[in-house]
Amino acid sequence: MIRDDITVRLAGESGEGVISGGDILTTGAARTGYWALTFRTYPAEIKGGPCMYQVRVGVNEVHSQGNAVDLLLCFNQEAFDLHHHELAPDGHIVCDAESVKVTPAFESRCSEVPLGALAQEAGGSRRGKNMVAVGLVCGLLGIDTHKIEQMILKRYAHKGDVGEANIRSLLAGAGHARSQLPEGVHRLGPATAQEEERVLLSGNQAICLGALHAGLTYYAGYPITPASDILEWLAGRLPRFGGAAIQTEDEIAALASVLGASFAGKKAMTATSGPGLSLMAELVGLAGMAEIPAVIVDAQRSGPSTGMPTKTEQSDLNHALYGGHGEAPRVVMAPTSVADCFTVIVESFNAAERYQVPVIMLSDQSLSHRLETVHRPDPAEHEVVERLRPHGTVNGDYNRYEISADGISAMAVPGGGGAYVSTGIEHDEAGNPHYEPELHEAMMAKRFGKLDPLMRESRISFSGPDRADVGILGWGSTEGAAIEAAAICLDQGVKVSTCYPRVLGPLPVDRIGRWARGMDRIIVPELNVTGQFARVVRADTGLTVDSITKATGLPFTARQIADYVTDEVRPQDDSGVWEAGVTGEARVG
Amino acid sequence: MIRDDITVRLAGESGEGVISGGDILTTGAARTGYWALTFRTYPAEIKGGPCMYQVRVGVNEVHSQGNAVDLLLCFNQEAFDLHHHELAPDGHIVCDAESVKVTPAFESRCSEVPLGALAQEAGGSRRGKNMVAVGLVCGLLGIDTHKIEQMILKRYAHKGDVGEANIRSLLAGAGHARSQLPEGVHRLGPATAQEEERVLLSGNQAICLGALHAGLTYYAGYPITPASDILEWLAGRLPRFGGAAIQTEDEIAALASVLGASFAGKKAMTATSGPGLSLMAELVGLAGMAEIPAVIVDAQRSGPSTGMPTKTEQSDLNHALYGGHGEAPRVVMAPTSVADCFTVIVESFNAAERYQVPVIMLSDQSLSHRLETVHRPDPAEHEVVERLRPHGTVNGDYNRYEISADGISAMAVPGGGGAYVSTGIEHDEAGNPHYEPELHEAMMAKRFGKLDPLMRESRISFSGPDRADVGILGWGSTEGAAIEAAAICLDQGVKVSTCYPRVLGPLPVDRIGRWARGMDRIIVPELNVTGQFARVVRADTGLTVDSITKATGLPFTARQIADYVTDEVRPQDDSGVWEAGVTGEARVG
Amino acid sequence: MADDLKIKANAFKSDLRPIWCPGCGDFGVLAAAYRAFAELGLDPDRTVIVSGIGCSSRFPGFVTTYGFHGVHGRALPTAMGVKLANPELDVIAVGGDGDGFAIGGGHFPHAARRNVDITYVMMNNQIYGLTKGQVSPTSLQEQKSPSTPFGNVEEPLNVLATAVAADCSFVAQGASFRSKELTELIVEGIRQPGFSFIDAFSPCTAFNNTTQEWKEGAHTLPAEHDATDRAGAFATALADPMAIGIFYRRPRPTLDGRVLAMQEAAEPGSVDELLDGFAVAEKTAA
Amino acid sequence: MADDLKIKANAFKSDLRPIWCPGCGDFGVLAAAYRAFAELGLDPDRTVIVSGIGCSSRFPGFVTTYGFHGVHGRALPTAMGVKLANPELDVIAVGGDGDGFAIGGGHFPHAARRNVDITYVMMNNQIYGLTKGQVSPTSLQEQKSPSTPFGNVEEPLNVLATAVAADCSFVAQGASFRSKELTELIVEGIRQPGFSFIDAFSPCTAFNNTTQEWKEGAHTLPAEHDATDRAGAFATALADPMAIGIFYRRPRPTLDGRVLAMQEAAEPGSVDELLDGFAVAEKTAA
Ligand SMILES: Cc1ncc(C[n+]2csc(CCOP(=O)(O)OP(=O)(O)O)c2C)c(N)n1
Ligand SMILES: Cc1ncc(C[n+]2csc(CCOP(=O)(O)OP(=O)(O)O)c2C)c(N)n1
Ligand code: SF4
Ligand code: SF4
Ligand SMILES: [Mg+2]
Ligand SMILES: [Mg+2]
Repeated sequence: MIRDDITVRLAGESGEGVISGGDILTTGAARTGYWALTFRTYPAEIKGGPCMYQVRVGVNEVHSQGNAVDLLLCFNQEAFDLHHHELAPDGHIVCDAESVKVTPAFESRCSEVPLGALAQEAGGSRRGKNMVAVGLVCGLLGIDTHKIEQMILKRYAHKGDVGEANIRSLLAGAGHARSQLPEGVHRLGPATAQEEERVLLSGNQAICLGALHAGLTYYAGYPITPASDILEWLAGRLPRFGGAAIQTEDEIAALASVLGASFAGKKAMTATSGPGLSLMAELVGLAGMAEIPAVIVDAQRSGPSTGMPTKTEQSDLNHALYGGHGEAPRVVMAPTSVADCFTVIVESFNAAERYQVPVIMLSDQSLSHRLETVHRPDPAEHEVVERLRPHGTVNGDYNRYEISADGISAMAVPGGGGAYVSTGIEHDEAGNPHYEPELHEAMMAKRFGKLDPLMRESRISFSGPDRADVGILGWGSTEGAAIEAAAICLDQGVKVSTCYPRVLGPLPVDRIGRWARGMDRIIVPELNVTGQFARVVRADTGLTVDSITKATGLPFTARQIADYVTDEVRPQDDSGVWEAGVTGEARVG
Repeated sequence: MIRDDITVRLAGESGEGVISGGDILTTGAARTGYWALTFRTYPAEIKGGPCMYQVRVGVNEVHSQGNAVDLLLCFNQEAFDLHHHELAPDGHIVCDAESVKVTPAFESRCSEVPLGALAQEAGGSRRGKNMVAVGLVCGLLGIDTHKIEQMILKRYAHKGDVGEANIRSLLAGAGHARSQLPEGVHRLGPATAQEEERVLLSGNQAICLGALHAGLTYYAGYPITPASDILEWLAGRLPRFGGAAIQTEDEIAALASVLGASFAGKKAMTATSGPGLSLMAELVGLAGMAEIPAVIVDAQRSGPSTGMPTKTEQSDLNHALYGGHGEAPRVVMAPTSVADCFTVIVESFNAAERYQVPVIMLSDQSLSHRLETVHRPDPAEHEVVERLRPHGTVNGDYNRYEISADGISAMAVPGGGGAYVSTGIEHDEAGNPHYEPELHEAMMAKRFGKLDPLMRESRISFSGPDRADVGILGWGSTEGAAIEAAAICLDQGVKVSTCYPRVLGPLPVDRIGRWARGMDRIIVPELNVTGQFARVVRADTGLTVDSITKATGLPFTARQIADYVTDEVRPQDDSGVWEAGVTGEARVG
Repeated sequence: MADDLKIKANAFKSDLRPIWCPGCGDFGVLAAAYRAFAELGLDPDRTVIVSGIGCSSRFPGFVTTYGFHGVHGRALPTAMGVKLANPELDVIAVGGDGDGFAIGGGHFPHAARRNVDITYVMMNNQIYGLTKGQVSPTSLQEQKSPSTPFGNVEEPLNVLATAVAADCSFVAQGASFRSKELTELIVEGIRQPGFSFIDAFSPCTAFNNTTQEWKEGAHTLPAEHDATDRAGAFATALADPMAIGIFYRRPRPTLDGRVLAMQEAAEPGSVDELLDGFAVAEKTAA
Repeated sequence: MADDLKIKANAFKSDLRPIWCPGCGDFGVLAAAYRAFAELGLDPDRTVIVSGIGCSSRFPGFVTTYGFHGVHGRALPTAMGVKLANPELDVIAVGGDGDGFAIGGGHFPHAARRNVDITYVMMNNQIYGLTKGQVSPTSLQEQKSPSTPFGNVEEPLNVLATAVAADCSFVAQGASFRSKELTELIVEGIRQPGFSFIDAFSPCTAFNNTTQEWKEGAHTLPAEHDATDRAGAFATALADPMAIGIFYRRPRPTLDGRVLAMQEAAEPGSVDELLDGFAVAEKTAA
């Protein structure tokens, strides 16, 4: 059957070339004009251990990692054992003939190919197994190998005839697939013409590029999975933008130095994951109190504590919104896709600079590390905001913390006149310590009130009809699966709409409330145990929502969300009345 | 007029003996058989600066600091300027004749007394001013000075005739009051007979005593206002209990060492204020994940950031409940009075040990530092719980993190057999790192599920009728003012009940819900800006509540709460219908 | 001090009255700083004083330059951020011994080995002043304090030895009550590119009044002391802990200088050009 | 190694297979630790190994003693809590150079000056192994790594010099590939009451494979080295950073010993008696 999109999974042992094979397949497919979106898991071992690389390849844009595996490539027995149960009912398995013994029930859907032997024969080395595998995939799906050959040549340009050997392995795989493998396996439709330029990016790369566009020149961070590559990528590029990326001794030093740099007039950022964000709690409060712009990216991973550091989760929302003693304003944002990472990081810098607050942007492991073909972002379309600076030269009477009508006070920068003391102690308009009750109340009102416009203006993406059976209200990386779930539900006669606010704190309650009026029932899917966003929605909007949580360390599939909607939420009669209640938690495996 | 209770305020410059005078007056009144409750503010200066000491003295128990000042003693002009507007309409001012110029409007309610001259004459030194002041208060209110004389003699036993001189100043003040001052000033009724023993304690002292009773033997902390005196007090006493109090290099080290000590089998605690609690976020998560009992006292102060460190606020609730990345179980408790500090710290240790979780106990500056006469706690009445240990000797097959029916697993202690690795990484029952999706979900369920009994059984105090016009649902140190507010409201025909759960996380939602059914309207008063507890209540119970917030750095008075009830909440007609809505925020000056 | 210098020094004095106790050593350090700033002709608009929390950390408020009064213990990384953001600024970090070597102690060796061009003046009173007198990492063993009623069980940290161990490029000791020397040390510290550390004895009259004792004990470092010898500086820090002067001095490339060089060596970049590197396909005609 | 000792050493080996890469130095340190524990006859039930986070911090899982695998950088204060809670336990802290001197660096000097009786074995690979190869505080200047593509701008921290500056009571250096010496150093460190620090070279074959270089550079500390001389130890730490042996050794009273003494000197207390001190009035007849 010719399909619009196909989910391929390569599985084997680290060191067998699974990851590089997956990367080549993904990039090759993308260069050939397909849309791609990847999904990986990581072994617990430092080196070695089982690994897998999944890529969903589509004729049109794809928004999630796919529901089940259409084509599974197993390099060894463990790979077969671990992954075969995720095969789609009409999926197919290709496994290494030399090492895998297939369970009888799967024999009919499985082809055995001597990967090593083919590689040896074609390329002169068994190590070319992964190229054979990529070739097999291309042959089965009908992906032209031309672009892949170019890539291989380029990659091994300086390595003698390694490139040529790899190409021979690739073509051997492709040829084998065409000549030896069953016809019944799904094929991809032809790649369509591209109306726009596309790029293949990871979420973290999109964050870096957006940050550079927004004007980032100071980055400080401490390595942590899955945020380390932000530090690493920027370390190589920031000097080219007159900036610097510093690896500090810990996350506290990272944020402290970011605040220092921002105070001194630079756009500054740090990135971390949960444990680092926990350590930053005190300084986030200082940024809120002293009104210092700062951007903090949190690539969430599975917690709590050290937890499962290579797995994904959306469980830092509570801390982002409420972490830290006392009450300090902050903005919390969440991008929903790789393309959105670019947009939201620019919006994060804009909010930080406009409102002079710390902005915490919540990505997660699956989003930060997945590769996705996206329309090439056009920087010119993303407006960049600068902080309010005092007009002209300042002398004498400058009030750094002036209680202005909109709560935003001009921020002088060293070297520009208007010397003042930035401080985390309660202060008067000039910045001098003061503890008068009325002053404290006025300053608290100023610091929170200045965010009001954001509450009204922040971006929300809606999909689906204004009146629907079910509204999916979500945040972050689940949007793709939610949109695809809506399509699945519609096929089954259930109308589903989605609403994804990009700013989670302060939440745009009025607009969410208006949208909610058109929904018969609202569900909030998220990757955690306690239903954090659902609680926020209940507290802030008073809406009654169902919380659907999943905390396995893996992202939702569209099918999981759709199943919940059709099984649990679908109206059983026409009364249109739903059972009210604030509970209604569900756990999705 | 003879009154049941009178609020006295001494105000002057630090160094003038205001604080020691206040202490003597409070202790003296308490020893004489009255009930006392104090309230202080602190100057911003390290030494010097204006200070004040307020004590409410009652014939019967008093629950809050008093609504307005009945008797104000001003040592200097600044004291008069700062405090006279807080005088009750029928209150009286005594001020130093030599230094204060009274505003005409207050002349009729003011007596001028040459404090320094009287002290010089009676005791031979103007420094005895504060004793004269104490004497004046006793004379005016009718407090017998006998016990105070004993105290003074004892305090200055080794200082030659300083004691005698001070007593002469005291008596000169008392005599002056009786002979020279107006008759119209309120007097206190006679002290009643005591049916029980009483002690005069601060909140922090009650916490220390309770902790010792609960079995504390390891304390670690880093100095911070208003928690430092817990470290200081325990440093002098713990060695007598076979324990130790260690001053660590920061709050992170404090909690890390507490977890180490608890792992090794001791009951362990740290105390801090907001900034320190922020820094502990990561380790609270470790304690939750590795299931290590620990008690963390947070004496809240006015935030955010350094904020107003000597002022009070209830603004760390969000962080206590939700601070830290990922989702780690914890228990959050709040005592409501000095006597309750003793009870709740014992309950905190009990919960920590029973459920093997970190417990955060939220006191605040006003509660931690106020002195209060309380019924002498009887340790025998406060049950002490020990953690579940493996039965007998353990060999081989010990599973530290066994998924038992109630989620509680026996905890082995070094030296007792059953060696295992305590870890913040996701783990199997034996404690070995494991990242399987199903295991993670099972362990998350275990760690949260084990707290279910606490949700059902935790203590709540109720006052007032089961059916009332208004229910006050509050937490922590506002209970005294709320109970007194209820009495004020009843005088005006509004029935008010109060509900104060001691455990705020997990919240006893069912019992609060049942109580709420009897209330026509519910208000949630708290000392912060964003209405933290009100949001928790909305999210967890679905109730519609009014949030009343105050964030001036000062505690509520009963009158402020009562005014809100009678002005804003009292039903205007008999329909019994209240406007629904989740907003309804109010700010009380 | 020349009258002219006095006027210039006065220009660094802000309107805020220090909240310190009478006799507090921090007054002396402040005065020396005013004079040093004047002597160096610092531009208040291009000078930033960064501090943590403590009595001594209130310092920035009393100076007319820019100030950053952050949180407890984080002055050094904050100051690094300021300096890297704008290397033309003169950046001075100040604070107490608790701020610097208890909660903030983890940042010190890294500021030193990075050699970021800031000057760090630590007002050492061997006590926590602001929180009313608990021992600090520099307090004496056996010292009694509210938190050590039976005497301090810990050995004090030798901050000079620690600084030399971290290869701090400038290590000096001054005293609030030896104003001229302290002024000179601050001048020298600021002048020297790289991370300069000045441990300034600054007695806390309220909770650890060592004024008399320290005045008697303090003395100028012998002229023959060789400040270029790291091992020798360490030995002196152990043997002569009350000496006033420059213990160690080793100018070397600064972090900000290295970063500037890196920026200058790099080709200017653009987001568009970086995006090119991720392009998977150009627009194709339909 | 005698057969008997081998059996005893094996008894410390847990069922968990180390997840380390082939050739990782940590295997050697682990093996030396097994032998040292056996030689000392440690009781697994009374021994606790505390670690932070990193490849090396996985160590406790591979030993049959009690273990505490905490969070990144906090092994030392955690170990202090364990030891003070039960001074009869043998407490060993382990971890990496990042864990110990980057995020955890603030705790080191205090553990040292308190002289809590624990032994700290730091597996120094001059790199962040677990996070895949970024520089650590001990990495060389100019070193290229994923986070320093233009070369490391920071000077490495000399951890031995730092330990001597903190007056650490036992400072030694060993190497994963010099097993006998490392075993002896661990034995000596555990034997000496007080805080013992052992810097163990332990190459990261995956991200900073210095195995060959270090094997060549490492050599035994000259016999004439005087480990009782603090200033001399410092000088040697600077001059001979690849030497294997005990650099410094100064036994002195331990924190746990002092605390025990304090407890013994104190009168036993009761809550009731303490409450008496707060009594304001006895029951009076009505
Ligand atoms: C995170 C945090 N912990 C504790 C405190 C309380 N605190 C304020 S200043 C200080 C120490 C003061 O000592 P030092 O740094 O030596 O300064 P000094 O007052 O002696 O000048 C402490 C513990 C705080 N503000 N923040
Ligand atoms: C608070 C926090 N920040 C960052 C990390 C990520 N992290 C884990 S281990 C590590 C450093 C590893 O280096 P090292 O301590 O030298 O140990 P090695 O792996 O080299 O043995 C880092 C940065 C973390 N787990 N927690
Ligand atoms: S408490 Fe000590 S350090 Fe603080 S201002 Fe007073 S004298 Fe100075
Ligand atoms: S990454 Fe390096 S330190 Fe970690 S296990 Fe592998 S070789 Fe050892
Ligand atoms: Mg100090
Ligand atoms: Mg390392």
